[in-house]
Amino acid sequence: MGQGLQLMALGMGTVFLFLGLLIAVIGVVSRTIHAFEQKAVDGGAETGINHDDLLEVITAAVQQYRSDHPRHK
Amino acid sequence: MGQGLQLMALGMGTVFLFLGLLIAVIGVVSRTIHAFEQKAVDGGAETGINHDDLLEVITAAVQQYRSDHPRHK
Amino acid sequence: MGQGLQLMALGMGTVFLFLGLLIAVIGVVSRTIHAFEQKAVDGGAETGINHDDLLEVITAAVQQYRSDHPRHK
Amino acid sequence: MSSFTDLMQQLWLTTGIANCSWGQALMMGVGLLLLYLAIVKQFEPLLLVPMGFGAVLSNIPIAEISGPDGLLGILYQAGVETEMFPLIIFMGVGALTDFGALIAMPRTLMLGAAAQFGIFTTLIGALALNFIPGFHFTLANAAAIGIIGGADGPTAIFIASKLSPDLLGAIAVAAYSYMALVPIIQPPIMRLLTTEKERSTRMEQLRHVSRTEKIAFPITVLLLCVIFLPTAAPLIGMLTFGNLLKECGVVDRLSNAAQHEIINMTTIALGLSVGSKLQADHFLNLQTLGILLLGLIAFAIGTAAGVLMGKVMYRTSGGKVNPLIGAAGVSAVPMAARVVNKVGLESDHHNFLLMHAMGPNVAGVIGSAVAAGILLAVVGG
Amino acid sequence: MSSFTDLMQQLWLTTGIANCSWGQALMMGVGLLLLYLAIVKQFEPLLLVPMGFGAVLSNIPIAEISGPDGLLGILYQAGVETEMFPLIIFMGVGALTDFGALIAMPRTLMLGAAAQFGIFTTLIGALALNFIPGFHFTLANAAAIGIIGGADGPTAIFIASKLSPDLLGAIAVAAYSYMALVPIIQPPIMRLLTTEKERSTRMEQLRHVSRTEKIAFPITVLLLCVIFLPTAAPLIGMLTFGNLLKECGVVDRLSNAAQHEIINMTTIALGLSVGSKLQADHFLNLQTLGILLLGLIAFAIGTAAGVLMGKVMYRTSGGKVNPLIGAAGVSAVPMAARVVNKVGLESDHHNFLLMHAMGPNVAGVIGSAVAAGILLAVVGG
Amino acid sequence: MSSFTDLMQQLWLTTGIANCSWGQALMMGVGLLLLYLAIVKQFEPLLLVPMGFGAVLSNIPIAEISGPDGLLGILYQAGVETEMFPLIIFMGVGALTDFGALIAMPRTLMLGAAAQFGIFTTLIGALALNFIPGFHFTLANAAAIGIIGGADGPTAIFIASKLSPDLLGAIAVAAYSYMALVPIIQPPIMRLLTTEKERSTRMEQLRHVSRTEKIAFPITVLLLCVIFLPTAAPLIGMLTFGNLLKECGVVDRLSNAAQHEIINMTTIALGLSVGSKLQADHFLNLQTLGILLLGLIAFAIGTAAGVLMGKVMYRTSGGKVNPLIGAAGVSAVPMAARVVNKVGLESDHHNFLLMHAMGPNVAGVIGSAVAAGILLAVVGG
Ligand code: NA
Ligand code: NA
Ligand code: NA
Repeated sequence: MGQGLQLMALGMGTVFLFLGLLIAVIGVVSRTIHAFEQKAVDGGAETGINHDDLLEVITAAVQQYRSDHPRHK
Repeated sequence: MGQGLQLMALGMGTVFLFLGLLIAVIGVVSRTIHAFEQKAVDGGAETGINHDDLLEVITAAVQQYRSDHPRHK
Repeated sequence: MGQGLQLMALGMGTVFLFLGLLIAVIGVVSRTIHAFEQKAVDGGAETGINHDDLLEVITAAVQQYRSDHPRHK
Repeated sequence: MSSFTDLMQQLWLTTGIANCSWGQALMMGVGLLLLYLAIVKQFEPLLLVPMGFGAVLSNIPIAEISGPDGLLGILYQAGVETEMFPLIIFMGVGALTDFGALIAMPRTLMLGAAAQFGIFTTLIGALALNFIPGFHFTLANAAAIGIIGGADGPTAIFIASKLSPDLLGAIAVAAYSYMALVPIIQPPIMRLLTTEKERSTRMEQLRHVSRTEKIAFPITVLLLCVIFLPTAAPLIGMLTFGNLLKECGVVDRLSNAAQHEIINMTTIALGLSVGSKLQADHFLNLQTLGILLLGLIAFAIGTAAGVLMGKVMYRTSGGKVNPLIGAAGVSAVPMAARVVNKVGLESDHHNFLLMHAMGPNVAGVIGSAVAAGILLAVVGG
Repeated sequence: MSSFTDLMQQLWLTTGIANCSWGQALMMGVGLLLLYLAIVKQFEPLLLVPMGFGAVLSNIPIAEISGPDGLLGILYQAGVETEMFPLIIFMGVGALTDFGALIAMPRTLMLGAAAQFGIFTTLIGALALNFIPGFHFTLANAAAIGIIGGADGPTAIFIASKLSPDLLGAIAVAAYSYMALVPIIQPPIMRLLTTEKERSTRMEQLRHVSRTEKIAFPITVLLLCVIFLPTAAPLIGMLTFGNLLKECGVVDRLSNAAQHEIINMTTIALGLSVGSKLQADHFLNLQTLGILLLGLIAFAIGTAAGVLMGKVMYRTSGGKVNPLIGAAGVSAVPMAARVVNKVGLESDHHNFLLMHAMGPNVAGVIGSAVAAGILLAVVGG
Repeated sequence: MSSFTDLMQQLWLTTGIANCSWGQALMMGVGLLLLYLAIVKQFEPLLLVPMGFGAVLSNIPIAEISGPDGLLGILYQAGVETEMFPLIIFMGVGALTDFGALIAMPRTLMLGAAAQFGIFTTLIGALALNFIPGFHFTLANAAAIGIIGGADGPTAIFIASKLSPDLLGAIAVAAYSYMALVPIIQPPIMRLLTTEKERSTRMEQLRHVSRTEKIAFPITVLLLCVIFLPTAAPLIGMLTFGNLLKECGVVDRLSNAAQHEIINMTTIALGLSVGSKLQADHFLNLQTLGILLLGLIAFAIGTAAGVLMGKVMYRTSGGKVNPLIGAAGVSAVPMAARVVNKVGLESDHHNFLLMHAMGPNVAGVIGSAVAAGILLAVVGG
């Protein structure tokens, strides 16, 4: 019983500490991300990989392939 | 061989007994269910959980959510 | 090092041999298949199992079943 | 490793040419034959493709793919020796099976019972073979061979792995091969034992079966099994569990999993595992020939017994039961029911027996699980 | 085997009638009751159907399906003793959970923290029960029983299999049963502790949460867990892994697998495995009764603590937080959030709290994983 | 446990702060870096997300997630030590691969052969590194490192787990990282070794390949492997099995399972398992640096050898073969083929080489499996 009460004090304390800290960290992370995303929008973000290019290539390849293979439907 | 014949007698006997019993029990169960279902129809069955309520709630919640978030499409 | 060079000679040799042989065998197999398929087309191939029959049977069975069970939608 | 010549020799010693025995080559041929039957003739491809491929893999010299550390060996130990794979497949079969036709016409269970005659006749046949020098089938061997007559793959593998693991390869090959050959084996027997008039019998439409009845069915079967034949409980238990998942209507996620991913994955693993038992040194012997012969007899006798019981029901029902549907009692779901339908159409082009044959067909699955339970109870397991 | 009479006797000796104990019959009844609750009352059917069926299977005499060589016994050893199944389920839960509501309103984590009060009160309650003759719960037992108050099935099974494998059956039954009974247990407590005015509180709409925030969330939670509570890392690790698969947007194949086939297959296997712990000789005793009682208390106190913390937040926020959402802090996702929504609608027919209750609801999952980590750290594991 | 202070101390002693070594922190950073590359740069995310997350999990102090009783440790033992996971992935790869381009243009197999030069050069490089103090690579180590040059993840993991389990983590990281970096590593080498005129070569359209040819292909490859190189049979066997499931057309259920649920589940499990080998005490050493360097060389040399063989074919074919497609011979399916297409378009905006590059690309998979078989045959396995 005494053990149980100690465990409760320690346990609930840690749970509140841990989740309280998580609240704080989520807040910091969210603000950081918002600041970064705002900057990216302002400065004109670049996405690194250009998917449009890749898509274009594949589409063209498929078209050529199809035009090359008219007899197989 | 003798063993085999004994086994066949015992085995086929049990198979017929078991499946015969199953025929009887299926008959009893089916009649019971029909009687019960008939009574339910006659007496106006109640289903316990009202799914329409739940559906209505969720639909309304979704609608409110959508009307609250017009900018994210 | 010496071991490594021996292994490279043996390894690349075997890789080329194996894949070279595969080239030859694929060629033979492809020609055989083409010859066979050509003959099948010329001679009027028979497919063994008549799927149309099976399909017809099942369709008819489903139709009959449906016409027998009008009350259950 | 001292010189290049030594290296080459070492490589040569690991080639198939230097190591392949005639038996292995022959068994790879058997594997390719199974693949041919599965792919070109479409004989039970879901099991014969993995099994045939497994047969090829397990006979490759040096690679030891069926050895204790090889992939197929590991799968076999994990799934067949523990009997997990056939039981999981049975759960999937339960989740895929609609017992409605059987519930609507429970007396067709008698047809599923009669067809088990094939099991016990074959058991006696296996014991009789012992009179021929070279055969030494124990009672457990004979029971495992007999179960081929159940025409039910997972049941046969389950029983064989319990009673005769050494014969598992031959028994599985026989069971699946003859299940695939049902459209060839059954029709002549069906025509021989029935008259044109009997075969033309039209049957009444089946009554509607309510959802509650379908939910009650697996529980009923399981409880009867608990009370009278607990040794059949693993098989019957998983079959009815799968069926309950399907019918209860509240766990569609799980029912779908049982009907698709679980049964598909297990089918691949089971097929490869069983294939691993087709190793030349275990498979190529007189026993295997005997088993293949007995299996054929088992199917023929099971079919005949089912049809004869069908004739009895034809009489007792005053001509309301078409005796052909008795042939579906051997299981081999759904092939046997389709065969019944086809043979029935030969006599009357508008007589569709497919639905009526589904009753004895699924009854046959329960019937052979019951027979399996009896064998385990009496022969040991 | 000498004569036919002997054979019949041997068969008789393997029947259920000749072998079934009253305890086994009773436990099969319990299994059927669980199936009834799952199918007819739709109480947590995804777990109760396999678990109820597993309970029936494991109490079948002779068949030994839960024995070391039986299917359920093998599944239990492979997946529960190793803790694999609950961890894999947690991965699936992570892949199915949208933490957006929590990220938008992180202070609702306090509600998820408060609700863990149920865990520790129950732990004390279990120790207090030792004053009654017949109860001998160790600290590890008490901790495992307390975790029922976490209202989270996989966490309860994970902790029970580590700290009290003998009580696992009763703990799992209690955890899932009370989770299923949340719509009955919670509303009276919620109404008792709040005023009509509090329950009518409307909450502001949640802000939009960006994809980057959702990707950062699982990593943030994991790193905090690494720094402060590594003993919770298996649970938190798999939960956040699943969530990252879902949110990262580049591995949809894997995310789908975690949300469907993996969690479905594991749910079937886990349910059957847990059911295998409902064997009469392990389950039918005073301990189980105590556990069922304590579990009910745990849920009630967790709910109350959540609501009371909700009242605190109602005050400190100047009436912007509806205290009802505190009840969702016990987890029991998503049932508890739905209950909040329903009780809220009783006071104001246009007040939809579902979205706001999802925050504390998923916070409760993290909260009880943290509590589990503390118990493992202090009580041992 | 005597007092509250003791309790707090016990809890403190289980925190990450009190236990984390610098090495573990660093390796968690490496895990996060892999996640960053996978999610933001989209480098091989299907493997790098689970692997990066596994690296974080396995370096959490106290939790022992990679220990013999931890989830990742259990997955590693069950799936990597037994070589099941890479073989199952290979089955999935087979089921996902269309060998049509290769069958239409079988001579591109020579390009897949040439690219294996990277494997053997790297093997020599690893032995050469032994001249530097601190390196002690055995022949088996060197062979396992060399296989990175095969640019094929499952093959690399299969060989490393057989020949050098200690180096598996570094080898897998190198293999997958450089596969992800193929779009950066290959183009400069391709441009350096070819002329503008060569790169502008347009190739004839590929002929139609019939279904029968596609069914015959996996069986042909397997039989050649059986005859000449049985040590490669596990890899080639599962690859061709998967491909036969796909092409045979009669087992779509199984083919779909191999292409989706099986490969997805195994990818998650394999990624986590490999990540578990990135523990600080095994990974942070000079060997790992050497392996990362050698892996880069392996990819570069493989690419160069493929392109040079492409130039030979350009000559011998009278300018009908574009030498760029040789670069696809390293495998890294389908990334390398896309790179070929892109570099080709730089010289001629209407020259699409994607289809032609698929031939050598899948040839590279077979080529490195063959090379793996040779290493196992000669070095032992
Ligand atoms: Na049968
Ligand atoms: Na909770
Ligand atoms: Na390669």
